[in-house]
Amino acid sequence: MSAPFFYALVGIGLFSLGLYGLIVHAHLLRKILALNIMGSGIFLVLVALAKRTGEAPPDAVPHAMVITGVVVAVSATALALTLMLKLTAETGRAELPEKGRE
Amino acid sequence: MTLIDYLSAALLIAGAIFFLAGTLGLLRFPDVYTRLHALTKADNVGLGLIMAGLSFQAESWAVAGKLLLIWLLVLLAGASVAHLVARGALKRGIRIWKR
Amino acid sequence: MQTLYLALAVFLLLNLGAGMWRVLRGPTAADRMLAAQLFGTTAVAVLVLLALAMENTALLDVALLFSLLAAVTAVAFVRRAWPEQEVDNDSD
Amino acid sequence: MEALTLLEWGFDGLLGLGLLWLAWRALTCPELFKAIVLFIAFGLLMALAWVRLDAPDVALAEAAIGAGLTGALLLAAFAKLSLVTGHEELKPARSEKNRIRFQHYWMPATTLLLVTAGLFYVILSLPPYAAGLSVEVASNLDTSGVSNPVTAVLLNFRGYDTLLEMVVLLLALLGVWSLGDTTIHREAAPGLVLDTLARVLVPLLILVAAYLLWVGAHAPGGAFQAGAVLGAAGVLLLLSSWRPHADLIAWPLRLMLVLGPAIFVIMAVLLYLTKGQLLEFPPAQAGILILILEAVATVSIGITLAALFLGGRPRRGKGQA
Repeated sequence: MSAPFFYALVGIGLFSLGLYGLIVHAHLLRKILALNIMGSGIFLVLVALAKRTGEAPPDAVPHAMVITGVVVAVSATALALTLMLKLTAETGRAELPEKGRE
Repeated sequence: MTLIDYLSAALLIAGAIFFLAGTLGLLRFPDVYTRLHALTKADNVGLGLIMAGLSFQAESWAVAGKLLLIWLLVLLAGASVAHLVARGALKRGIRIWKR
Repeated sequence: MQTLYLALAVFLLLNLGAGMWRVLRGPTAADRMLAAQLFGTTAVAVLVLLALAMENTALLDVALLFSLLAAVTAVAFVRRAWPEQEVDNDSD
Repeated sequence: MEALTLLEWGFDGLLGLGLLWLAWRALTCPELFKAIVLFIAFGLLMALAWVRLDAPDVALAEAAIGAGLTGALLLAAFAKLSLVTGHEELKPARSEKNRIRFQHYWMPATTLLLVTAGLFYVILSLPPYAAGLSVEVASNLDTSGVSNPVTAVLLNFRGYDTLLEMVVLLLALLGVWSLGDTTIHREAAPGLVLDTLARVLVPLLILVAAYLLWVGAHAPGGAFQAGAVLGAAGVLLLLSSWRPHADLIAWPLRLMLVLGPAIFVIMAVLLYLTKGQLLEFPPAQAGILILILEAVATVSIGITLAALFLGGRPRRGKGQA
């Protein structure tokens, strides 16, 4: 196994950890962190697999995609945080309302 | 290895030792105020030594200048943050450690 | 020299791992934040070592950004997440 | 094995495991504040990973956003949350509630383990060598007007991506603004130290943003990185109790926000009318056109990111947040 594949596997691990956190946590701030970790995992897979070019410089297209992705992720995080604060101000809890669970 | 190489290797290793000292301080010191030393003293000296060691290997003056600039900026950030944190901690009544 | 650079980078990374203990232990929020601040300094050192080890001076710009922005998160902590209790002068 | 490769493996291994460990702790530790600090440290390590993967452009973006924006955003949101919920967030989550929910954990955990195993299999069955689009990028680089392949892809070959991305940023800000005005919160005076720090750092940050914009044509850097640095400068100013003058908020702010996407759209339409293709730059003028686009985009991105940090529509007149 070479370094790109190692990092790609780490990326998959991060993605799964993030998805798990997204599912099991009720607190919205924790869900936002989990989403960001998922995103980082995906970025890591993309950039790691772009390095499979041998001695040549890595593929620039995934790099460009990840740069846009990083900026989109931070703006989405800001929007999500504002939504969370709004919800908390309305309901007093930073959790989504649950139905059908005792 | 030339003489310059030995010199910068010595500086780099000394820098790493300072980083180790900083981490030890962060782990072992008893309160926030003493732990600030790790942030403002040990690690900044460590970084300075590493920068000095690397400057000898730099291919151009521009690179050496950038290394110096980075070090100065870290010093500025470290000093400011240490001051802000220490003042904030005092205001919030975090106790100073006494033996 | 490259071997030395990388060896030191690995050593600093281990250092960083040890410092993580302080983030986990606290006890105060300031302790955790200070530890994170210290990681910034260590990351700068690792980056400059990597820049010379990988012979890519563009990496110095990454270290430059880290050093410029090292204070921002800590300032956000001191100013926002660590609210001052008594003072009130909304300067508008 | 050679000492150098062994050390490289040691570094990569430590970094990878460190990333996984930090993510794990950030998602499982009971205290929210600790989770945020761990996530900030995670961002630092991500930048190191990009460096190791030969992606200095991504590393620059991650460094600027991770160190300058994400941490500040999360900490500010955490503070506002503690105000509403009465500092409950500082305490560890109630263990009783956790116990009740524990029975719900194993299902997602097993499913995800299976998904992870499947993804591992997929990754490991990929061919070890794949050039992707790097050959096409390299062969068309001469006509792109820049010599940094990442900038060529972002601004020329896939310029529409960047155009849509600017629109996404603007939409996110519109979303934040539509949720209400900025809340007034009392803030202590910045004090001499913070004031001096901001006065030294903000001009330097603007200078470095301009530098990144300029070198982006031939070396790692570009509009996104420069915009993120500008955004971080804005965050630092906002944290030092600086607020834009009321006259600036009315329309100059809004003009600056839409200028980036607007110039992009205008250029796309003009090029479509003259060349028959959206954002197909004539090779001779591509360099200067890209620089203009990038300069405007940088300012718009920076101001949008700083406005996002404000977390609400800025009020006009007195008593702005």
